[in-house]
Amino acid sequence: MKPFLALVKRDLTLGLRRKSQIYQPLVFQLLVVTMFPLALGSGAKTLALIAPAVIWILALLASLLTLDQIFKNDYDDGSVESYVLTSYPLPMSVMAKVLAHWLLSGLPLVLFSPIIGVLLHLPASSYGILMLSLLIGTPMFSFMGSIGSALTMSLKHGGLLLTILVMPLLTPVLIFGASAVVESSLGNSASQPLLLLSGLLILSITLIPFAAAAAIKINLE
Amino acid sequence: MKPFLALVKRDLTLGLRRKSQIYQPLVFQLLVVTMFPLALGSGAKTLALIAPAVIWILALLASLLTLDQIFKNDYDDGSVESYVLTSYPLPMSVMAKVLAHWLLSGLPLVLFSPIIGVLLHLPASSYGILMLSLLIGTPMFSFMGSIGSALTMSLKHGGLLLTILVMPLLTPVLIFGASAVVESSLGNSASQPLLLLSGLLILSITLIPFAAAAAIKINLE
Amino acid sequence: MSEFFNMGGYAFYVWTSIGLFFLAMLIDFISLSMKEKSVKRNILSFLRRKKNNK
Amino acid sequence: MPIITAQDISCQRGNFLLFKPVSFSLDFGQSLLISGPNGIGKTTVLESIAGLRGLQQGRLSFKDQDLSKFKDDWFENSLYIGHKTGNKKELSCLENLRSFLQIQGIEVSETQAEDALESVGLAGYEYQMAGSLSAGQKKRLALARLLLVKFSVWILDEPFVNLDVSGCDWLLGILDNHIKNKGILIITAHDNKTIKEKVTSELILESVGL
Amino acid sequence: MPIITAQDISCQRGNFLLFKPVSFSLDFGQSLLISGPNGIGKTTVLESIAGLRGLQQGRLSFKDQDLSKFKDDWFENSLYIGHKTGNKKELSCLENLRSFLQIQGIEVSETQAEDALESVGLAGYEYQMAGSLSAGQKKRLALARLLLVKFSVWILDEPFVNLDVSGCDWLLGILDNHIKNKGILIITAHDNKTIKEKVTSELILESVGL
Amino acid sequence: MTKSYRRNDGKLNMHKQRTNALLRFYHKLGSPPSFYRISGYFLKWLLLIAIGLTIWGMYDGLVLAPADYQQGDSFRIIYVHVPAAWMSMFIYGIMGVCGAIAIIWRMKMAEAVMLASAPIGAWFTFIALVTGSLWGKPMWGTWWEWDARMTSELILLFLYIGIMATYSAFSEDSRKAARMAALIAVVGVFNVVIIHYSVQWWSSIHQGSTVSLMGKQHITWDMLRPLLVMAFATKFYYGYSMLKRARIYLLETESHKRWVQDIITEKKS
Ligand code: HEM
Ligand SMILES: Nc1ncnc2c1ncn2[C@@H]1O[C@H](COP(=O)(O)OP(=O)(O)OP(=O)(O)O)[C@@H](O)[C@H]1O
Ligand SMILES: Nc1ncnc2c1ncn2[C@@H]1O[C@H](COP(=O)(O)OP(=O)(O)OP(=O)(O)O)[C@@H](O)[C@H]1O
Ligand SMILES: [Mg+2]
Ligand SMILES: [Mg+2]
Repeated sequence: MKPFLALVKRDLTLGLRRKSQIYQPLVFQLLVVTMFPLALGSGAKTLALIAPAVIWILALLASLLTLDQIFKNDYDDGSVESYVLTSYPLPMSVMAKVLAHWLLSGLPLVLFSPIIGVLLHLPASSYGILMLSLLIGTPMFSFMGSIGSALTMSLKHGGLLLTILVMPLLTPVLIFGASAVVESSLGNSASQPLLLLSGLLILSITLIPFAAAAAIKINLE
Repeated sequence: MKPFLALVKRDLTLGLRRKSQIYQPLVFQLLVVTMFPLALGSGAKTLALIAPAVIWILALLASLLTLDQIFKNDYDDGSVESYVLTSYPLPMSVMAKVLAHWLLSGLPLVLFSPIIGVLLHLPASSYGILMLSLLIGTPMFSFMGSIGSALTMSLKHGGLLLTILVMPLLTPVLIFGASAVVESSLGNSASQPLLLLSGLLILSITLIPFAAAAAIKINLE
Repeated sequence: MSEFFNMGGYAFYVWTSIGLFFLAMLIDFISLSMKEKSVKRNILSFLRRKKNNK
Repeated sequence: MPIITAQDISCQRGNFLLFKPVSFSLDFGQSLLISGPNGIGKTTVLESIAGLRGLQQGRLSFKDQDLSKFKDDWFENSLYIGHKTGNKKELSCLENLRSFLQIQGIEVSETQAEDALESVGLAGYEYQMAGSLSAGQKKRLALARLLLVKFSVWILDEPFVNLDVSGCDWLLGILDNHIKNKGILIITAHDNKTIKEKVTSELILESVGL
Repeated sequence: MPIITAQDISCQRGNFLLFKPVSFSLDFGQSLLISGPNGIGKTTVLESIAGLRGLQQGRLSFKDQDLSKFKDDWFENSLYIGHKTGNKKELSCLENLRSFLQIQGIEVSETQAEDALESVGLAGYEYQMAGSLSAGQKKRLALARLLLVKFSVWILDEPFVNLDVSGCDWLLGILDNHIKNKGILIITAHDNKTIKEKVTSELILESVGL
Repeated sequence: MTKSYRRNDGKLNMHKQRTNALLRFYHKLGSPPSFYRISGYFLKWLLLIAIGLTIWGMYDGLVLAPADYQQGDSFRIIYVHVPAAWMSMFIYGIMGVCGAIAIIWRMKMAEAVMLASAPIGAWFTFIALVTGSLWGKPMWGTWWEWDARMTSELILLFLYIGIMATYSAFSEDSRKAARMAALIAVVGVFNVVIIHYSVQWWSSIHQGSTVSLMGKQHITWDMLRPLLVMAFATKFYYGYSMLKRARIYLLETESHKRWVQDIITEKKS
């Protein structure tokens, strides 16, 4: 087995074994969605108005909760050495880690989003665009998170610092993603924001693994 | 110095030294608040409508981010033994930990809330009630969090589990807190929800230290 | 007969509800017996391990 | 009548008994070395004795009181230092030492604490954060507590680990002193011949067959 | 020409040089014990040699190539096991061992891995999660890697810690074998006389005076 | 010192008084081996009765009962929705009680019953939510409404999930896990009550009058009978599922004991 596949497989095994990593972000989303109507105290109209924003912000927050674990875990128990102290290119290992993280945390968010939509009274016509936009957007959470996690892995309380580092970088994703859903819920075409989102994704795939690899190297020094 | 005071002092020193524990929840709040207008893509009216809900939900989420550290830190480095293996009553030590946590994370949220209010166009008349309701409500976050943290301290990835355990328990606080602000922003009297909130707080102070102490004991077994 | 399945136009809602009800019970039932099997298998293998070690 | 008695105690981990039940009794001035191969349950039994976890079977008593019921007296007389040292990495060595003792209700002056740090070889590290100490220095910081508490029972899990040669000698001296002063010591250690000669009794844990 | 040469290397922690610059060179079949008191910088220098951190001063080369520039060859020939063992607590022993090797690009069959576990004394623990092992067992699991890699350079930081007597003997045997087979060993250890006799050279780190 | 002796004496006297047959039965149930044996007799019957009642209830409810004059045939969802909703609360009540017993008296059987109840309780909650939602669409034109009862039912589901997550997070040490989960269950009981009233209080001041959800309509016996039958059917299935899980829990946690090993090897040979 190639080191790339071995790393993906190891992380998937770990994730499936912990389980919590998969279903807890979903439950978190559900919980916060429940809080909204409770705290708002008003009818369905406001809810539908803010639904796209809330869904996207929650997807972001839910991924943020697991982002710090991309590398922190491996740093804490020392297993980061298994892919740093090897001649296999580090950016490829970063790719593998990001892929595994997305499969475990991003994909479930995409698949789960219609339920959140129902709870927030999102118009039925927008579900397709909602899922599509999340499908393009969530991988970027994992990519950006890999930089943040690589930078904060040696800190004990890096989680919040990571949030602060990563969130501003993710605002474009959030803006395009949410606006795609807003447009489609208003009956307009959502192709422009979706195209921009895809552009960002391609950029992330080509550049970020190198940045994250550099961050790991710096952090270990 | 009494063990109670010694524990509070130690935790305050730690918190002030880590700093991040104090300012990161505030920055987190600020960041998410800025996301809302971006993702909503609409005017001030919607914002003002959802302001009380968003402020309270964010206060809850921001505290949740630090709740797991109440006991987890002490468990990880073994210093939990310093107050478990002693004849000083454990519920008192829990009290001390909760007090320190609130001073470090809850109080700043209370003091910071007017700024968030301004950003979300909250009507000027409600700031007093906003701060008052947070002042009564945020200690309960720390109290409930102490149970959750005691339960999850031995887990490596307890943060999300804690969220799931604690959030349902905090819904009443959220409902009463937010509705106090909503009422006052509509020009009504907010005394009823505030009274209910105070009742919950008194209940928490008297019962929760015992529950958290039990949780610690069980977890250490 | 088809009238029965049609449920006065509410077929989707009624049959999905009832279907989910039985599906959930079935999953519960199956997971129970699978769990029982695996627990027993684990204990047996442990007993064998101990016997061999002796 | 011995001060500490253990009758047929054993511990469990994940539904299995770890070792054959053992009994021992200790009086003032006596010491016990618990030994056995890796994974037999030494750490587990020490934690149970210290009061961090319950016993699976058997009875442990201190001054004729059952420890599963009356723990206060025991907590006021015993000190446990385990694999995890219990130092806070964001506190300096001095703060670590003093706050640990204060939480236990023991008040020491700053000079006393500084003297203790000096004698464990951490002079000059008083204001360094515990997180940036080396492995052996962390252990030394934890052991400094021994110098300042007046507890009669010391429970130590592999205290020699990570210490250098002079550190081991220092610790041996301290332990010796404690026993001579009518203290009680319960300890685990691998591969340290010298401690074997020092203790008054040794308990070898054996695995349970089926 | 020796395979590994270090010229006047030293490391820094928080703005201070830790120890007087040292030099050494190692050829196949040679071994080096790095010793010195607690906190002198042994762990730090091992991490630098392994490639986890940079050197503060001096030059380290492997097969005549400067290690600060060309690391691939070095990474393909060296294995580092430090204070942190690098086991994932949610993976079983078998999975831990195999996935570590696969990530390094080494493929071993399940039976090979099982045999390695058996010879480190973890037979019967193949499917137990690494998180629920005892301190010594965790160390053994990490050391099992030594049996399966073909790397010529081993860099071990206090590998004897937490091992019981038979574990230490086993490890000594393995190290002996490695050196006999023309391997290279860089190791730190406190208080283990036997290893001092086994190694071909010893490097004692000394603190820099002011 | 003397205190502890007196305690022991007290205990001895207690033992002598335990001659009551009912009490003896209770204590037998409290011991794992006899619980395992006794529950073995019930299992098959519980399942058979549950299946029989379900067939009756479904036939009665879907075929025999007349359509509602207002809701038409969609009202038939009642025969799964309401029994499931009732069970979701009933089971949580049981878990709260058993959780308290498990924490205070450390009784193993209470742990077993509490843990064994969680998955099936979560399923019933899930069914109540989904079927309610499926009912809401044709009736109110929306899948979901943030009304008091529905909100607290949703939060009940979260509590169930929290309890199960706690248990599985500590799966390495099942007894510890059980007591942790028990603590959540107990705290949760208070909370369900508080949430229910707080949500009711909250929605009553903001929304004029919500859709009258479960208003007291006159229900004929023909419609009521299948409902009651299904209510019993779910109770019996709960009995089966819970007992079986409790037995598995006992096997797992007592696997080092003689009686478990006897049972296992005996079944095999
Ligand atoms: C997701 C949506 C729903 C949820 C979560 C829900 C939940 C519940 C719960 C918890 C109960 C038990 C209440 C008790 O016995 O105190 C219940 C009973 C009931 N529900 Fe629903 N429900 C939902 C939707 C509906 C809808 C749409 C209808 C009909 C239009 C309906 C009709 C009933 C009836 C008739 C009862 C029995 C009333 C009684 O026992 O007093 N429910 N539901
Ligand atoms: N993160 C850090 N920041 C600053 N100084 C540090 C840090 N970690 C270690 N040090 C200091 O660096 C020195 C060397 O530490 P190192 O861990 O290399 O020592 P060591 O020789 O391995 O000791 P030991 O025998 O105790 O393991 C110590 O004096 C320590 O105080
Ligand atoms: N969390 C756990 N869950 C399940 N089993 C565990 C757990 N922790 C330890 N064990 C098992 O319990 C046994 C005893 O562990 P313990 O740490 O007490 O051993 P020890 O005698 O201190 O060993 P060492 O000499 O290696 O420190 C080991 O076999 C280990 O596999
Ligand atoms: Mg141990
Ligand atoms: Mg070191």
